[in-house]
Amino acid sequence: MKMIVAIIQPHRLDNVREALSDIGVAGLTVTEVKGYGRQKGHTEIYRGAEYQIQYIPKLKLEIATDDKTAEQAVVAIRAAAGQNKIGDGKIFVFNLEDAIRIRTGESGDEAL
Amino acid sequence: MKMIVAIIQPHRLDNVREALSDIGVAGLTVTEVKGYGRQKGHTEIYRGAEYQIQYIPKLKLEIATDDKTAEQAVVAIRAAAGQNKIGDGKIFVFNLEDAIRIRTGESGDEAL
Amino acid sequence: MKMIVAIIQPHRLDNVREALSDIGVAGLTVTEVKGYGRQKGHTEIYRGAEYQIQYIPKLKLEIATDDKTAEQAVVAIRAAAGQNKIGDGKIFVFNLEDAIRIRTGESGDEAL
Amino acid sequence: MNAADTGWILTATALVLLMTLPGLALFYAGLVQSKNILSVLMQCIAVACAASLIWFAVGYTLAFDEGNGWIGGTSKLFLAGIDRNSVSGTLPESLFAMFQMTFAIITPALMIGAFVERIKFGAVIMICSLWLVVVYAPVTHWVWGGGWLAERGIIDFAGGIVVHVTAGVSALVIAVMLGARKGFPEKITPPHAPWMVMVGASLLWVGWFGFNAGSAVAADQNAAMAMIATHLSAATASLVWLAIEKFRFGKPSLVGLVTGTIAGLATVTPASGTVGPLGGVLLGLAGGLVCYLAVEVIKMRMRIDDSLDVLAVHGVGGATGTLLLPFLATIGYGGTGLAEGVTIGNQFLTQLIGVAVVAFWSALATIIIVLVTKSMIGLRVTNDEEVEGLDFTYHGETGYRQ
Amino acid sequence: MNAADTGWILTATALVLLMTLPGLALFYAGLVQSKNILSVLMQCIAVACAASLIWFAVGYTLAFDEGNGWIGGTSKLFLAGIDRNSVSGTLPESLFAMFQMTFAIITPALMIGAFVERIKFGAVIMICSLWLVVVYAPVTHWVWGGGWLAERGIIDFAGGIVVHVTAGVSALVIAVMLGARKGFPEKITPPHAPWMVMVGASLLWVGWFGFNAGSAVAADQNAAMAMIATHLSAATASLVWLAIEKFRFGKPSLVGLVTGTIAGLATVTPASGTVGPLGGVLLGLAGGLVCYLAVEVIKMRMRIDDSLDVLAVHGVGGATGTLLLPFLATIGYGGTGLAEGVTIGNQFLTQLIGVAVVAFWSALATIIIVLVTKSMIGLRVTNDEEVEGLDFTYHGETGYRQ
Amino acid sequence: MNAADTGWILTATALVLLMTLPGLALFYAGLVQSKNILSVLMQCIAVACAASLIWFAVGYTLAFDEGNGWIGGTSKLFLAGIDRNSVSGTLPESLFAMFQMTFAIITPALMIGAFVERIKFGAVIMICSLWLVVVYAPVTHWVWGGGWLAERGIIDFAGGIVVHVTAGVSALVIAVMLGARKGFPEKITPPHAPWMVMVGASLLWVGWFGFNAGSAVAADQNAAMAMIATHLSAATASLVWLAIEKFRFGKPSLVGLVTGTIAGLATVTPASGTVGPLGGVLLGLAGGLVCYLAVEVIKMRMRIDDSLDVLAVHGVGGATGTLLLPFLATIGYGGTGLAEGVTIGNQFLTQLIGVAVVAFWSALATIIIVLVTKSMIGLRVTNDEEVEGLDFTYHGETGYRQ
Ligand SMILES: Nc1ncnc2c1ncn2[C@@H]1O[C@H](COP(=O)(O)OP(=O)(O)O)[C@@H](O)[C@H]1O
Ligand SMILES: Nc1ncnc2c1ncn2[C@@H]1O[C@H](COP(=O)(O)OP(=O)(O)O)[C@@H](O)[C@H]1O
Ligand SMILES: Nc1ncnc2c1ncn2[C@@H]1O[C@H](COP(=O)(O)OP(=O)(O)O)[C@@H](O)[C@H]1O
Repeated sequence: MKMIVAIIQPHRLDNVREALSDIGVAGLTVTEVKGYGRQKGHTEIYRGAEYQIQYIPKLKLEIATDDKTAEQAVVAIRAAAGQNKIGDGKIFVFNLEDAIRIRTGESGDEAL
Repeated sequence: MKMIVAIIQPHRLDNVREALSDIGVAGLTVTEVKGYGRQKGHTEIYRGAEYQIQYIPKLKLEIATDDKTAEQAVVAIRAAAGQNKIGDGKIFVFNLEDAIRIRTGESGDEAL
Repeated sequence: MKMIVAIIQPHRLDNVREALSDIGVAGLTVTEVKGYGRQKGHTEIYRGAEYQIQYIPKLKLEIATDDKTAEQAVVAIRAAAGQNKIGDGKIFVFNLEDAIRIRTGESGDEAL
Repeated sequence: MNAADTGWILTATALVLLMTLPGLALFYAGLVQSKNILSVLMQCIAVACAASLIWFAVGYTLAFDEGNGWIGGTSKLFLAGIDRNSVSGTLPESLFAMFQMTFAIITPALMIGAFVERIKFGAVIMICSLWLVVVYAPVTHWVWGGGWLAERGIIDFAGGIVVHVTAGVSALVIAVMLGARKGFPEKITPPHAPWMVMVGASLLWVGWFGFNAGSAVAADQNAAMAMIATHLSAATASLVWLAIEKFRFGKPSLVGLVTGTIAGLATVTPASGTVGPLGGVLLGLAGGLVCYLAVEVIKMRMRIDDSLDVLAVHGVGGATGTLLLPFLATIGYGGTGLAEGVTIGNQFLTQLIGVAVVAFWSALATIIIVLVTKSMIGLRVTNDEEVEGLDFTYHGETGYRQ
Repeated sequence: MNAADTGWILTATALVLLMTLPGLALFYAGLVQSKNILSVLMQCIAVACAASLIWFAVGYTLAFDEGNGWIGGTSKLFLAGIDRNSVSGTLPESLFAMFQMTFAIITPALMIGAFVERIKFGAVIMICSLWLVVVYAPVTHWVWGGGWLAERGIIDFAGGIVVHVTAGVSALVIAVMLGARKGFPEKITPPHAPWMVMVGASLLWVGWFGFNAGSAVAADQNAAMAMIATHLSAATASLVWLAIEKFRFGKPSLVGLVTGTIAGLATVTPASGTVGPLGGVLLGLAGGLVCYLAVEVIKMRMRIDDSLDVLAVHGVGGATGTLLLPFLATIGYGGTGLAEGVTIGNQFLTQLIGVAVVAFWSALATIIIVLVTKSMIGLRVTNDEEVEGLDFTYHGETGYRQ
Repeated sequence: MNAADTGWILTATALVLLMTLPGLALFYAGLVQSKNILSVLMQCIAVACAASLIWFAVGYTLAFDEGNGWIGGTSKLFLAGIDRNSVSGTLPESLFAMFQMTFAIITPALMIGAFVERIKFGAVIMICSLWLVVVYAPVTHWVWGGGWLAERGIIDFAGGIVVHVTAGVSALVIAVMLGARKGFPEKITPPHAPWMVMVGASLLWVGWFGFNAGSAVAADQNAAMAMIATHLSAATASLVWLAIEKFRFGKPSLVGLVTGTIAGLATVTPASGTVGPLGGVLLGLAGGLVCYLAVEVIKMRMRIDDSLDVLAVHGVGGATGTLLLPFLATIGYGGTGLAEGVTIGNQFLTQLIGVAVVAFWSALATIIIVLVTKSMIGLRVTNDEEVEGLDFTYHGETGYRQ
């Protein structure tokens, strides 16, 4: 199994989620994060003073899938999250050794 | 070493933590996340209009353990977090290549 | 590639980020987390009653790097985050199978 | 000049300002998404400032200077001629102008609720400024400035027509011309801070004592009766809303209850000088029910994105009170009854004409104002700006940084 | 009728409403967990609305209509007979009834602090409604309505007995019968928003000027003296609390300081018409110390979950002021002294009887009210509801969505 | 004694307390980082309490008891001799002392803005307490207590010199002696809650009606004129700030607009008894511009960390109004003009002397106060404490726990 971690622009969340359900990915976990990268943060001005906001709000999605779905998922996320702007984000893929559904104790692919 | 990632219902946190210390797991990291899965989110009604809240507050626990403790930990978490309700959550197990305690520089199992 | 996950004291963030850019690590993702470990949480007193705050605010940094940079990064983080106090935090290293830059589709090291 | 009346109206003026700043601002800000909280607060306070200067420059004279039946004169432009000895009734005229200024502040600010989260900041200022001159000032003259409706004997003690019907109708027009928020109605997100909505509503409630009891422009039994009628209407309408939600959904909500509060306050406003305590309770009953239905009809049935229900709560409430007043003037104790020789029927007709003509004029003038604004600076923010939120895109700020 | 007095009491009425909405509501809401913030705000405003209608229907007449020593008459049910010419002292009677209504609003609302985070919403409304009729109205009659305690010459200027002792004692009774919050005392979580507690306390402080100085029912030197005594007591008690925390824990807390503020305000309330500035300071000293100890005793020693310390701060404070008043009436300048021929001893005895009998009656009646409520709709939410939080389980809303 | 005046000043007193609690406290708290919100609220309310007791003990007598040209007498220590019959003008003296107490509360509290986020709590209390006795009380005597500046015919209706120049100048001195916040200016973090800043500013605006119109110590045309001039100045300065930001940065900010509001209010304060509506507008224009520039100069050019711009907004605003007043006394309608036979030149000179001498004395005395405090308890928190935040390190609390 794989764990796909995607850092995306907050307002692309619904797009991505729909794209994922289209390929049959039912669940995911979302975390509010702040990102630092190529994209320059914006500046805010208070009483004439400039403040550089370097950390940009992003959403981190964690999606556990079986091996074959993983690739589709990556493609789907890219398509749904991409606006071809700096700051669109990144996708990271990890090997997931095991998954257990707490309620039933099912493990492996059935747990997803 | 393993990194165990558990998505649980927020109010089960204390149960789980106690269950873990019983098996000698001292540390963990908690993140507030929002989950999307089988469990249908609730609806809220404002001025007669229904709002579907699809993302449900969950807690994500990250627990680094040595290989042998890992299995007990998974069992312990299941027992402590499970209420046999949809939405109880999931446990994910990753391989952890290395761990370092910043303060001392110890690495590997001693770092946990 | 490696994914380095560091749990640090919130006020060390800028130090760490500078240390990382010095070794050419451009991007990272920050998450506000709460930690439980050796460090005892503080107590707060309201109207004479003591409240034990067990979960301590920490920051979790996720940094994807290529294999060779990874080691320097760990060293840099330790140096920048360490105050040799309990609670300084921990660094976890994972194997990262793949990384994709959403905007361009580049993958592997170029995506970082 | 009467010092006791002066003291009370100085106080009432502070209370009515409190209604807008921060009362109404918080009431509205809590109902939007967190990414737009500052834009709503900004719109409220900027409109308040602009309205103050416009009232000083032209509003007061157009509304209260002697003129013809349709519009006041211009002898008091920039409050010309008002010195320390000028009086209006038992008050220094400077105080009367100031008290009325706080009404001229809150009325356009009320409209903001209809177009939040998607309108250009500049458009808000331009629309509200023009509106104050073209709609509010003349209508105030008609009803309170000795104009044709005053002549006809219309009763609008504290502004059911002048404030709530004008703002409510115009708000709806603007909402329609501007278009709904992205994703309306399915994908709208719920109020980001119900607690803030309640705080705003509470301050509106307290401030409304200055609004209604202050409209007696004296510290007397009429002010006292207005206060108790106002309070009982607010309490009743709140409980009506609570009961409806309890029976329909099982869970009475805080946002629902305080929406009822505002409905009750808007409904009693025109009648608060005419009815007694029992009349206040009955108005609260009526206002709570009618406004609840109005929200249903406008948002659910007609699917118009009058985002924070300005017409449904304020406009409909104000109209309801205005039209019911003839029937309640003699109910229970403490009412004033109607003027010598005026039948309930006559009075009702007058009230009806007032509501209808004012609603018509508000709608017509607002259409023109919006068209002009649109052609000059445009109305709506871009899709990206709406998605990112107006706080940063229009004001360069972040609402919460904890 | 006196216009100046009328103007001041119109103002005072607005200030006392501000104490509850949003003052007390915020003070309490900031002290609970974030998952219960809306439920507390909802309980405060819903009780305020219900109390208003009950006061209109039966409360006022039972408290202030002529009756016997124990209860008022019924000739003013639904404020019957109160028209625009009715006066009460130098005020329009409608205003007196309205001013008193704001007291009838805050008193039951004070009790909410004792049973937050675990009580059914319906039970709050039912208990507070019955309580207003069975406890508050009669006691008000005894003390302010010409009842037996008034006959006996008791002194309770603004409600140390009528408001604080009744609410404090009854609150404790309810807390005991309801049971403690899950995990009390070890696992209770700290206040979720100390800043909100401070804002609520500040508004209570400002509003208390209307409460105490308004109780002079005139714009005169007694109102003025009441205001300064009230203010100095609040300031002193705040610093007492600060000092205690500084010496005991090293860190003076904001929640602690403002708790002292409320203790000082509750303590001076009954005496604010009798003492001068120095008396106010001394009452603040006493109130700060005694209430601090009371919190210790009730929460730590007796382990009773009077969650937000209603008895310890309000009840004990009000009683302390009531009992100290005879001794402070002539201290320093500005005090009124005691009535012709009344010794400190006599007065103290009267005060003591008042506190004791009222406390007894409040406890007894509340026990019955709670038993009735329990049998009819139950008191306590389920364990799961308590864990999930009342905001969503009872009101279907979320407090913060940022 | 005049009941109408008494009623209005009772109200005005409540309004001025509202300015500090919670107005100013929220205004400042929203501007700091979230880890310091409670420390700012705590400093404001603790200073308010301490100032109240000091005013009661020594402040009032030193300021208003008959004395020489430089300082008042001591016959009214602890308000000795003030009983229920004492009057001051048309007010009970107890009320006058109480009204003035609220000024003695807000003035030192204003200074807090200059040294937030890095000063020891004890130092705040000590500095503000000494300052009240050494700077505020004497200067009040000079200007309002019949002292040498009063003799010279200085005009400072509501405290441009007494309140704003003293607080502004002293605040800067303290900021300089304390040193800048860690990372100033590059790495300072932006206001954590602009919405809270706006709420605070709104309450300051409303309360300022009590501050300026209350300074007429009567419910008359002068109070009325002061209120409208005050309001128009606030509205104008707000729009000036909005316009500047719009043209300079493209995005007008909420924090900017409300900073303009406060600048306008501070500027009109000394002149609010002298000018008419037009004068208010002109003062708002001047105040908005001058204060905006002052922020630039002090923060950007001089790089002094007067953190929340106390001197730039309050001190400079108050001085501007004080110096412009002679020129505006006869502009438009409603002004009082200058005293018989006083030329604009003379008056300006008097005003200038007042500002200069008071600024000098404030600076000098503050330097000594700060040195004393530093030697006794130290000024600045440790680096670690500053990094962790004062809420927990000094008060053991957490501001937000959602
Ligand atoms: N090396 C990295 N490790 C972890 N997260 C990263 C890394 N680089 C970028 N990110 C995350 O991806 C987000 C987008 O990256 P950025 O460089 O800004 O844009 P892009 O990837 O489109 O060039 C960043 O805000 C950050 O959260
Ligand atoms: N495929 C997945 N990848 C990542 N997280 C998931 C996935 N499926 C479920 N989750 C997380 O687990 C939580 C519980 O899953 P859910 O399907 O709701 O209940 P259950 O697992 O008991 O059937 C979800 O809220 C989500 O946070
Ligand atoms: N076994 C673990 N798994 C996951 N996170 C941990 C673990 N142990 C510690 N942590 C995280 O590291 C932080 C610091 O660890 P702690 O034991 O407090 O200090 P130190 O590592 O310096 O001894 C903790 O707050 C927690 O967030």
